[in-house]
Amino acid sequence: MSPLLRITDLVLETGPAAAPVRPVSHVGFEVAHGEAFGLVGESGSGKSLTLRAVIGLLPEGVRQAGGTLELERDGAMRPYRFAEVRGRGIGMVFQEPMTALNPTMRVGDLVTAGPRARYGWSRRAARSRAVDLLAEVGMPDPKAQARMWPHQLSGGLRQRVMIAMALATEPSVLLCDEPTTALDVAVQDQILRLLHRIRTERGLSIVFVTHDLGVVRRLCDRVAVMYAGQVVETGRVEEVFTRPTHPYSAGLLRSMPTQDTPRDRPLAAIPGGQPGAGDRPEGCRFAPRCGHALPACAGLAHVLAAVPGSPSRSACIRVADLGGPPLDREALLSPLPGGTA
Amino acid sequence: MALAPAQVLGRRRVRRDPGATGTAALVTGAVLLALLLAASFVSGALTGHDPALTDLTARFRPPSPQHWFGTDQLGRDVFARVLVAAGTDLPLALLGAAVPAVIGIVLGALAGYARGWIGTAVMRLADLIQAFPSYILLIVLVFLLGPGAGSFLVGAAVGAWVTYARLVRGVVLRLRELDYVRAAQAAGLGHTRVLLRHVLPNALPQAVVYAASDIVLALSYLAALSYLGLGIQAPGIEWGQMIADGQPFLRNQWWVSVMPGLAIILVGVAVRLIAGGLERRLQR
Amino acid sequence: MSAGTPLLQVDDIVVDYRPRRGRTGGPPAVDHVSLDIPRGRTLGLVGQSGCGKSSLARVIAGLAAPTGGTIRLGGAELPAPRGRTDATRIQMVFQDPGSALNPMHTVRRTLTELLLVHRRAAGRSAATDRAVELLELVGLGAAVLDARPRGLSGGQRQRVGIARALAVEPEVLIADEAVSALDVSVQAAVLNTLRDLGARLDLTMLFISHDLAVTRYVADEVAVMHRGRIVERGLPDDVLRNPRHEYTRSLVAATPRMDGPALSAPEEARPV
Amino acid sequence: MIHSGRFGFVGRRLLQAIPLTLVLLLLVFAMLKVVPGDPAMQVAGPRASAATLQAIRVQLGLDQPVWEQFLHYLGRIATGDFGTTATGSTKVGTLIASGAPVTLVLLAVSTVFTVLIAGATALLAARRPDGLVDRMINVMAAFGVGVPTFWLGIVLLAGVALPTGAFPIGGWGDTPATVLRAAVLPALALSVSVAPVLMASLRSGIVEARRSEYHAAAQAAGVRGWKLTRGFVLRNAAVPPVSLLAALTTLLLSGAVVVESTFGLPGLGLSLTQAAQNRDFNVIQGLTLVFSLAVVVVNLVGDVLVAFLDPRVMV
Repeated sequence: MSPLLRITDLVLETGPAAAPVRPVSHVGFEVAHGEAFGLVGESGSGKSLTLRAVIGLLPEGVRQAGGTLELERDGAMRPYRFAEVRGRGIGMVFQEPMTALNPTMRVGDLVTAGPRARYGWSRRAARSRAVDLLAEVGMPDPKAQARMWPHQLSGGLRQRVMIAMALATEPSVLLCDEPTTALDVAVQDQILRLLHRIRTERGLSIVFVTHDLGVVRRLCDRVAVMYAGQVVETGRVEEVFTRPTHPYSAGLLRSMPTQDTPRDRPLAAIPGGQPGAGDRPEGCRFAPRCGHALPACAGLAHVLAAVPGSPSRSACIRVADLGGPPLDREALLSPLPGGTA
Repeated sequence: MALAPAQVLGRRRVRRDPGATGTAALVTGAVLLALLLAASFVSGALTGHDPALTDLTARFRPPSPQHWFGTDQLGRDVFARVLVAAGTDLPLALLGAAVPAVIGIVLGALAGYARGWIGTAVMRLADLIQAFPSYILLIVLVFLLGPGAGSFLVGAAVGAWVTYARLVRGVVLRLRELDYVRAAQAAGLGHTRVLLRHVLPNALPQAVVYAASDIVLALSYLAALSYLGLGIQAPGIEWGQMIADGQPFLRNQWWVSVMPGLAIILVGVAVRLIAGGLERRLQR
Repeated sequence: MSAGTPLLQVDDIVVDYRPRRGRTGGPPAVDHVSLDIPRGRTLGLVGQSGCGKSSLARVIAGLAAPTGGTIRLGGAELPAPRGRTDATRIQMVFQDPGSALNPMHTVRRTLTELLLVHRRAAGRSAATDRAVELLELVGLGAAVLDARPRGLSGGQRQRVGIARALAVEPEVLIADEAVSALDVSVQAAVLNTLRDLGARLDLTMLFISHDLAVTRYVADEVAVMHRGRIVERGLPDDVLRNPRHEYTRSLVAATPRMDGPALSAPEEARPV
Repeated sequence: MIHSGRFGFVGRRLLQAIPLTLVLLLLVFAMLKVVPGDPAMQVAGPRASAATLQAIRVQLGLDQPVWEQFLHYLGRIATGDFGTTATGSTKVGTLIASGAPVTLVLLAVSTVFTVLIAGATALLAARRPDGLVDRMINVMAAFGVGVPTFWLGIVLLAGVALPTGAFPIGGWGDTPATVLRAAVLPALALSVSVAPVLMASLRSGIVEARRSEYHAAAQAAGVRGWKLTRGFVLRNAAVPPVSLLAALTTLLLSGAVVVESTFGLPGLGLSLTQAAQNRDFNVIQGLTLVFSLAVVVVNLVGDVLVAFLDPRVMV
């Protein structure tokens, strides 16, 4: 059946129209009903901008220069206007619990601000619904906490209020912009479990932006790996994490130490650094740092192609001739010197 | 001096086009002031009129090609006198901003870096001084020390340092917590060296930008004091005083009183250019 | 971890930020912590924000005086505040690349100032040569000498931070979340450099982090800190694979792992 | 609970104001000691004999220990007795009583002008941050701050009052209508130099609120239009300007001293200037006290307003 949300060929631009800089170029992905979709990448990859473009909340100076955003409605994918979907089809949770809640508004009023504006809840109805919503996100004392101010709550509780606020308008897709990055590991675990519970109970789809591969593994069904403003690989999480089909994803997975990373050898770091939005090379943007790059890669048009023998899709043209995934097999490990990133 | 308006204006985080390095504004402003100051020494030669020469036959001439700003009740050329007055107003305005700047920066840096009782003492003193509205403070000092440039400078020093101290203390308190300051301390560099070489240089830019716009304030206080007859006394020539002397003839000879004000505004524009230029250069 | 008396001995350190009379109820930030690090070894200190690990680090580095307890280096107690020479014996690498270096100084000035003040080099040109050596040691070169922090990447800034710490030839290096703010691929490269330096210079290191896997990779021994106390200490794989203390167990379970179970996996569906 | 936090905060600010007031009283009293020349001589004139001077000193209580004189001074202040003017004709207390309403009306009208000018320009400037309008308003604001109040008063007199006759060219009114008419031009002159400060603060408050994450979160939840602006922009943008209000009122008070002399308004400002010109000590001492106490009160009101507007202010 058709997906719930589809982004095709998204292009974001900033800077003067004459010589624009493109932090995000030709990004596309689909999110199925009730699916948790991870958008992972390092800082500067454009993952956060992409997420904000989905709900049209781009920061000042950044504009959408191309691409279509579609939401499934009665069986068909139809482009949507932001005013239609905000507080109805799509909800959003932000990273910094300190700055994402209006400091001069009580928690109860904040949580129901959306539905009061969209569905015209009365003040009295809103007050009782607020307590229910805060209870649903696991607040220890919803009635009292509804009357408190955001700065009186801990980071974890504030993030729960943030989630309650997004859920208040019954969205079908919840966009999450690194909601647990600023939290303690223990609190992060609770929030991830909360998101998972709500997703299963409400059949909600989640688009989760993070730089933490462990969080993606924990929460997401499918993932898209972003690098220098493009999606370089997309597929099911177990597939991508065990049999990566793009050298960057493989390098990223290898460079992160796990419980059983051998301690007597250097980590396989990726040499060099991710190019900023202004100075990205032609063709495959990872080529300058890629151990398997060929001259052809420099002239490559970016295409997310199917990969023989793997359900994932990859932008690397050499996947086939390197013997297919996983690209981080011992044989393929060209000596990646300890990088000087 | 209770609260320097320019302080709020100075703190705008405005995304100016990165190209303009601010030097253009800085240079224009500085040149304007320098020209005005230079002209004050040669105003007679420059305008062809002796600023002090009274000529009763030439009383109250309106502004004309010969007399750009017209003539006053004693037939003296107003433009020539405005230029001469620059020699009094500009240096005093610069001093009126510089003296409190030094006091405020030193006390602010100490209050921010040392914290403890020094910090609270400086801040309580600041609260006390800011309880007196600036003109009242000035007028009381004039009463105690007599009119003239002296009491203006003392008033500026006593009143205006507070804003600098608050600004610098705030910045130093923030810088003090940054890793590179901790690293310098951990590396065995003494507190004086850390404060002078690592903390203050990063706090000064904001203070300097504010100081540039504080000159405008100092000038307006000096002119106001003289306008009230409590600042520069005759035979000294000063813009505020000229405005006051011309006020009785406002009905028909408006230019005598209005024209000196233009010079004050010109200085305001020039200093504003310098402040803007400085800010952009330091932000780069 | 025997090998004679340990180089760094931290005994019964207490750090309490509350004013004297307000110290009722609740533990102090650092609650009677003792630890030691043998020469040339690396101790990992793991804990979540607010567990007191940074307060402990600042006391050991001499940035703050402890409320109680002593710090001994090579057997002799370090006075607080430390004199100029004592101050150089323990150096720290900080977390935030954005504020680790003085934005107004070039890398050259940051390094040469220390070398000259502590007479580790006689004269400006000798200091510059030594600075280049230090930069090469941490995987950078003379090319970054005249760059300002603004012109460097996060990874490069942290490397200059390491070079600065090594400039005064310390006996103990404290890395306080030194790689936490870096992206994963850059973090790996800087970790490699730290490990490489540890071996080449026989450095004694205290590696502080909230990340279990990173600490396990870098350290010879791992201590877990919780609410101001060390709750567990042991070999990295033991602490991670079969943690003895309840808190460590909950920490290991809560940390999402790339090779760990997904929440959608059946056995994970515990109630929240 | 929550409310006690705020009233507790206000209570604390009140307590803090008392020592400040006492110190002010002490400073103002001490001014007497610093004054060059002998107070008794001022009363009796330079040619008076030593005996008369001594008698006056006793009569003025100058021979008693200082702290007793201070208590005596406090006693007199409490009963509104600020001594007599240099000419001895009127009591300083009555001078203050007659001048206060004029200065208060001037302050009130100029505050209204300041808020209106600042509010309008801030909203205009904040519509498109760094846009043409925003930059133009910033330039005008920088102008406004640089324009001396008294000169602007003169320009208004020459450019508006004299030619049109719609406004008196000086002096005060006696009926509410004439008072208002007399207050318009001076208040306008006064507010032009202060409005830019309020405008800049309000403008940056609005721009920052619009660029904040809580604003984006509200938009994502479907909050739009006036509800979004009122609840998520204005409510937060108002905090910085309100905290500035006290400082701005002090600026207005300070400016009033000069404007009153330009327009010849019989307020406390004019009395202060004249007292300085005629070296009338009692008037200066009394007015300095009144002005500084006014500032203490204004700061208190400012703190209370901020406490009620911004819940984080519980310090």
